[in-house]
Amino acid sequence: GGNESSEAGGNNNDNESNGGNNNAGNSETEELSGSVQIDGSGTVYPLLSRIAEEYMVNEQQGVSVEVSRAGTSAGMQRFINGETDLSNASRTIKEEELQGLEENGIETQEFKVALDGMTIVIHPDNDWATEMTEEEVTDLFISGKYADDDNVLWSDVRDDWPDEEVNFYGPNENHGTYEFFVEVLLDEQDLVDGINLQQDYSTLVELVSDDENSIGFFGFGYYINNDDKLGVVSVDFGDGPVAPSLDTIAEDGDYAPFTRPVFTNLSIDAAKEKPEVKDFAKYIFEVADDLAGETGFAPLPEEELNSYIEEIDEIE
Amino acid sequence: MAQSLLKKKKPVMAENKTEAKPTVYDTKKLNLWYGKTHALKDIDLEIQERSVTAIIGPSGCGKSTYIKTLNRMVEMNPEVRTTGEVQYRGRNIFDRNYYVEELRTRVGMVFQKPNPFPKSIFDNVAYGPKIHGIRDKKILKQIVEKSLRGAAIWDEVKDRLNENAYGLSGGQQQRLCIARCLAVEPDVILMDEPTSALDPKSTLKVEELVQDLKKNYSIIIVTHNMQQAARISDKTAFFLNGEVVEYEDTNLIFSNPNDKRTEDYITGRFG
Amino acid sequence: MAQSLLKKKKPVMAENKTEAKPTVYDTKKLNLWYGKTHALKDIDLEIQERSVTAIIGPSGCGKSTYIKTLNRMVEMNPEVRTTGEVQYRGRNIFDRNYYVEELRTRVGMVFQKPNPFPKSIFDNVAYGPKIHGIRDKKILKQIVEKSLRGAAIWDEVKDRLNENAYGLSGGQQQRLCIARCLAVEPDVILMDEPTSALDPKSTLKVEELVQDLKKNYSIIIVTHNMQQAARISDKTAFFLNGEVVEYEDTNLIFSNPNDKRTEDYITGRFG
Amino acid sequence: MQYMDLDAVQSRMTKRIFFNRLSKMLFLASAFFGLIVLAVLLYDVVSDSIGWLSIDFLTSLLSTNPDIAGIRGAILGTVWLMVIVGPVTMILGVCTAIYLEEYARPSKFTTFIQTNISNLAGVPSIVFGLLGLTVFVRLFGLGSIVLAGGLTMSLLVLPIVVVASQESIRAVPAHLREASFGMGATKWQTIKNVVLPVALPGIFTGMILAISRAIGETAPLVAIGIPALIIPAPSGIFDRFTALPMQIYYWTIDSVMVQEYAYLAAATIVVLLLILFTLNSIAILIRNKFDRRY
Amino acid sequence: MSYSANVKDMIETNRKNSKLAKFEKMIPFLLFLAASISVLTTLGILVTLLFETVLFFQNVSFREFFLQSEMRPLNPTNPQFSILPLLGATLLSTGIAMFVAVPVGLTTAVYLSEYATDKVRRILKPLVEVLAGIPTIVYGFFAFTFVTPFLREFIPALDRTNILSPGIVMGIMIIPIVASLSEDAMSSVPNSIREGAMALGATKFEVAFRVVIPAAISGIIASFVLGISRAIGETMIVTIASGSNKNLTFDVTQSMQTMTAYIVEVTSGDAGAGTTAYYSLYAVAMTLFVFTLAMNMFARYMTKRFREVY
Ligand SMILES: Nc1ncnc2c1ncn2[C@@H]1O[C@H](COP(=O)(O)OP(=O)(O)OP(=O)(O)O)[C@@H](O)[C@H]1O
Ligand SMILES: Nc1ncnc2c1ncn2[C@@H]1O[C@H](COP(=O)(O)OP(=O)(O)OP(=O)(O)O)[C@@H](O)[C@H]1O
Ligand SMILES: [Mg+2]
Ligand SMILES: [Mg+2]
Repeated sequence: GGNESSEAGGNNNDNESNGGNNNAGNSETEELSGSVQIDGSGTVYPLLSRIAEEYMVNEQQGVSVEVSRAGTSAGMQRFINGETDLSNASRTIKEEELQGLEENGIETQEFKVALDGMTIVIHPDNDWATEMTEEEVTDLFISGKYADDDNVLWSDVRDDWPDEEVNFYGPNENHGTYEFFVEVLLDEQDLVDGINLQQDYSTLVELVSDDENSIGFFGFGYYINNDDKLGVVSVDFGDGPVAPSLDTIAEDGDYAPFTRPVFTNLSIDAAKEKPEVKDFAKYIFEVADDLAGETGFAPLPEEELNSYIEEIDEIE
Repeated sequence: MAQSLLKKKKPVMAENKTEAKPTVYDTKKLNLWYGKTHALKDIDLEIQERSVTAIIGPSGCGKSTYIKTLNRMVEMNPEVRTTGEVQYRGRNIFDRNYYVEELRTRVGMVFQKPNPFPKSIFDNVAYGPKIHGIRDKKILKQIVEKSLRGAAIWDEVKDRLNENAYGLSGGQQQRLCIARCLAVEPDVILMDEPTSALDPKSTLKVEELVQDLKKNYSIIIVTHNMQQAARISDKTAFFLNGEVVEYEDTNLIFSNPNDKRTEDYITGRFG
Repeated sequence: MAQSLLKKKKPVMAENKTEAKPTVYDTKKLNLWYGKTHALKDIDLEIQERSVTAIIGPSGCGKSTYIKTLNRMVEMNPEVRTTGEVQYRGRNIFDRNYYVEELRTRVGMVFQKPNPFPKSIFDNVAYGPKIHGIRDKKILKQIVEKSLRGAAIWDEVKDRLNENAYGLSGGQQQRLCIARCLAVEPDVILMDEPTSALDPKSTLKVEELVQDLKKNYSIIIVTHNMQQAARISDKTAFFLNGEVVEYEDTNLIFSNPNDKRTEDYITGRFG
Repeated sequence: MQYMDLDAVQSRMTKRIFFNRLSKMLFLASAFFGLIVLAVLLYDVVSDSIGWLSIDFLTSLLSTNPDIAGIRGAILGTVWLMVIVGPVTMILGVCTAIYLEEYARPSKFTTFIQTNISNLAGVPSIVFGLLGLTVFVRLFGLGSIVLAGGLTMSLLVLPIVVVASQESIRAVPAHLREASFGMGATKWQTIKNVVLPVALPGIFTGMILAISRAIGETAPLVAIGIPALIIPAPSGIFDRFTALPMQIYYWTIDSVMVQEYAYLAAATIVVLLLILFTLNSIAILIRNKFDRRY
Repeated sequence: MSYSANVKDMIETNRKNSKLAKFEKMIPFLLFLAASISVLTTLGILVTLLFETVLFFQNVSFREFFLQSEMRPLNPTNPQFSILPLLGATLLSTGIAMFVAVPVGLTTAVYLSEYATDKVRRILKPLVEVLAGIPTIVYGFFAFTFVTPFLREFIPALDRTNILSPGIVMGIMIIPIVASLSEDAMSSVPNSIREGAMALGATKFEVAFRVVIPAAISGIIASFVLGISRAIGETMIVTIASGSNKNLTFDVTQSMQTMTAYIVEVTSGDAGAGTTAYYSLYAVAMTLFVFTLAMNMFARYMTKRFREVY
């Protein structure tokens, strides 16, 4: 373990110093203090916590940015109650949530922060299912598509694949990832029965990496940090199989159909009242493209990020 | 029976007395129950100032109960009920307006087992004055010295006032407890078998001390030891089954008891 | 001194006996220490079959210690050390190959305080047979009945065999404990003041029982009660300070003790 | 009639005695089982922590980068938490104990309080967490700050202090009380000057047990919502915070993203256990030192 | 001495000026307030749980909660709320824990009370009790990073998160509760009873198992019940090491979610306040509370009973 860690550490350090250089230009701004409260999606958490740390270390030592990860909905609930300044989400804000915000007189703005690729993972020794078409992937997860009792065999998908039963895995309903997968990719059709849904990603990673006949879906970040234990399915969206990577899941990349943006919602009121919130919100988009990749996300195009910064700047 | 006997004797007794000292305690028809146990029955006793009054009687006759009634310590048992009156210096101690704390400040008590606080010797003696609001260090020092001298233990402890009282021997502890009593300058000192846990030498010291103290204090002492009662007391009350069988000058009671039961007890026929 | 006395007497004693019964226990130069306390000193005693042997002596003289040595219960105290020999039926009980469990199966014991198990009467009696592997319900029932009859308590408990033994009176409990002993058909029964916790009526019953039992068992009984020893035993050993002062036929020892100390004890001059 | 067959008894005897010896060894092994597991556990965490536990680790602030991450914030969070738990449980616990032992008359209500306290001791800590979340965090609007966490923990460990204090007050000999009353001291003076000083060692032991429990409890903190990333160390009871067990929790579940977090968790566990063992040694010392009879 | 005439007077004046009397009168009241905090705590727990539980049962029927078998609180299309999978997992983990703790704890108690010398007992007992003082988060970490991988060497089918390993670790945590309380109960069986059995030729084993244990049984059962109630309420070990599958199954190699772990998941999870899923956490907590309360009362009752035996 020791070797790996020092490697990882080395990478991090490099990136950090890059980040530091990048931001050097902004450092003439005034000293701020206070705190920024962030809650929401656990998927977005790694990215936002990196940014927060970067901000606190290199930008504004006086500000405490506190990041929680109660989950998209629970975070949104706190956001509606006015307890937080920013709320991370792995999906767009819902109608009811907007209503709640309105009732409480909280004005908000939703921003994309980065892009996440829905990664289809398999056992590393699985050498047959490394390439699948988009339809095969979605059908595999839809109840009743391949087998009425949902006891799907690999050979049901393609004849030359083994006669063994496929075991399904995924994050549970607690996660925005689940919502995106079912609502967007599966078009709200039922998931196969018997799919093993987990709250905890470490469990999921282990489950998939322990089971030769596993197939699962989760965010690219969880895959890339465990790529020694997991295999990945390259998905054919019509132009040949594409493996998810930071390049392919980028905006308009080849993996785009399975790519989703992750968001953060800014309380405009908080940004108006607390300069540190506004400053940090801007900072997010200043460094997002550098830090996204490090945490397993593809960055948004620079123009888009810059336009966000301008938007926030206009808040008075 | 004993009751009626006593009533007959009381006036006689008063006549017998040559030098009538003022009364400190006047007990009138005192009855006391522990729940259903009738522990004291129609007690009538007058106790005189600056003298030693001994209370004797077999185990369970109510000696401790009576003496603890005099400073109302007996009420620490919530089951206790009393009727009758105990006048201390002319005031009924059961009076609603009479705070027990006030009574107990005037009436000190020494127990069977020496019970110093687990504090320094100094703090043990200073405890009383302190809880009564005396904070001045210099005055406290004077009080402590005077009280320890009064209890005839000053010379033994003067160099170790800050040591824990539990380092003292049993006899020293008991005298320390007496000193603790003296520190608040009480009027009466109640002693419940103060020497029964002590060796003969310490007992002698405490007995001498009691003789000495009666110059300034009224002392009521419960004892199992007839010889002790005879040696140190001026008057003796003999209790039996919660009643006062006989109350008389000590020399009279031991030389010529009026009641058969007193005689039987004194001569060791029971108890 | 006592030691030498005893040695002199032993041959004499043997001559005195008319009917010499076989020996169950032969104690030879037994010494026992609790840590540093020397509790038994050079004990020599021969105990005969189918008779009652009483052991008397003042408190602390080592009676219990001796009797508990005979079934090695004394070893439950890890501080105990012994020297010398105790032969039971010709075999040294301290022998490494002699399992205490085996010894104790042959040698039953009844204690001062009745100590039934907190189980039913039936289970109390059946306990011994059960641990020795007897499972057959019918046989167990027979054993229980026979033992309870043997302990003269059958009639009193036959209708409540399944009730808890703690519902019995003290005397009944003690006889139940005897029944429990009998159930494993022992050879010897040791009794350590079996009646001292009982009222006179129960005592009488147990005494009668002992008389009855000696037809089939060898009984060794420790007692504080001289009358009891005189009433029920065939031979009596007088212990003092861990030594056997005198060991003699009971009628001899009570009518005409050889040793001054025995006489003093028997006549109540000490102890 | 003879029921006991001596030969049968004899032959069973060997078996029974062998069985007894065997079970004695088994039972001894079983008594050591727990200790062996304890040793394995300690070995496991200590060996995982080697290379990660250092002065820097103790004094650095939290970071998402395992190489520079430290637990200064978590340590201070735990310390501040105890700044609340200590006095609050001490005051409430001792007062409750004094009330029950010295003032309350035996009544149905007193019995009810007593039963209630021993029942509270058995309520799962996560339920206390929900109470804290609802009452302190939401109802009082404190948010998940040290104060809210501390009060929640205080309620959780209160029964420990109450029971220990009660026992130790009960153990104060009556004759000391009598001596004080005999001097004309009031009830409160007696309690303050005589009973409490004598009962103090026992109360302290109870306090240390309570604090140890509070230091290690995680579930209530999870329930009241401690931020996963909070870098500045708290500097008061109104600050948001993280605590040692929370840090262990987050690092353990996040080790899926960054494997090194598992080592950080192990290092933090070593720190936590060291604190607990120290506290318990102090408790034992106090108990031995003051185990005096009056 | 100069002051001496004054001590009496000093005391007298101090008494008259003393504000103590008034203060003294307030003390019992103040102490009573402190004592009532514990009652308020219970009340607070009840009210907290009750309110939301009632709201929950307005949306979900008792039947569904207690009799059906699916737990899918956040399922967007067809949410289901049955406590049975959680209850099953709780009972299963508790069962495993007791499967470890009862034999080990009881035999440890037997060893300590029947075989060990005084000295050994005095050293061994506190050492065993150390196990009870280790924070549960540490046990969780241990179960997750050590016990599970270790068990997987022997049981390849064991999932990375499963109910077996936390169950075992919980059992280890409970050993001291069972051992210590059982030992207390067994030591209070009078020695005379032991001697009675020994004198019949019983081995120590037979004395322990046929006399002492039956005699101390209510105390021993009380220790089991307290152990069970600890296991039921244990949170962090299962949260970390048993995962979050909400399937009703008895396959201990699988991931399962206990009631406590469910509460953790929902409080730190995705259910928005005001949704049925959010209220379900209180319904589960209420069930848990009632469960452990009943257990504790039962243990108290058993302990009381065993005190009265001899
Ligand atoms: N706390 C109590 N509750 C009930 N009865 C009590 C209590 N204290 C004493 N008694 C009863 O009151 C009677 C008198 O007891 P007391 O202690 O006054 O006797 P005593 O003369 O001091 O005996 P001793 O010489 O043994 O100290 C006895 O019958 C005793 O049983
Ligand atoms: N467990 C022990 N540890 C140390 N010394 C002991 C122990 N038991 C007994 N003794 C000592 O051994 C001596 C003999 O004791 P033992 O109990 O045999 O006397 P006893 O004759 O049965 O007295 P009693 O009539 O009082 O029952 C005594 O001096 C006693 O103090
Ligand atoms: Mg008395
Ligand atoms: Mg004896």
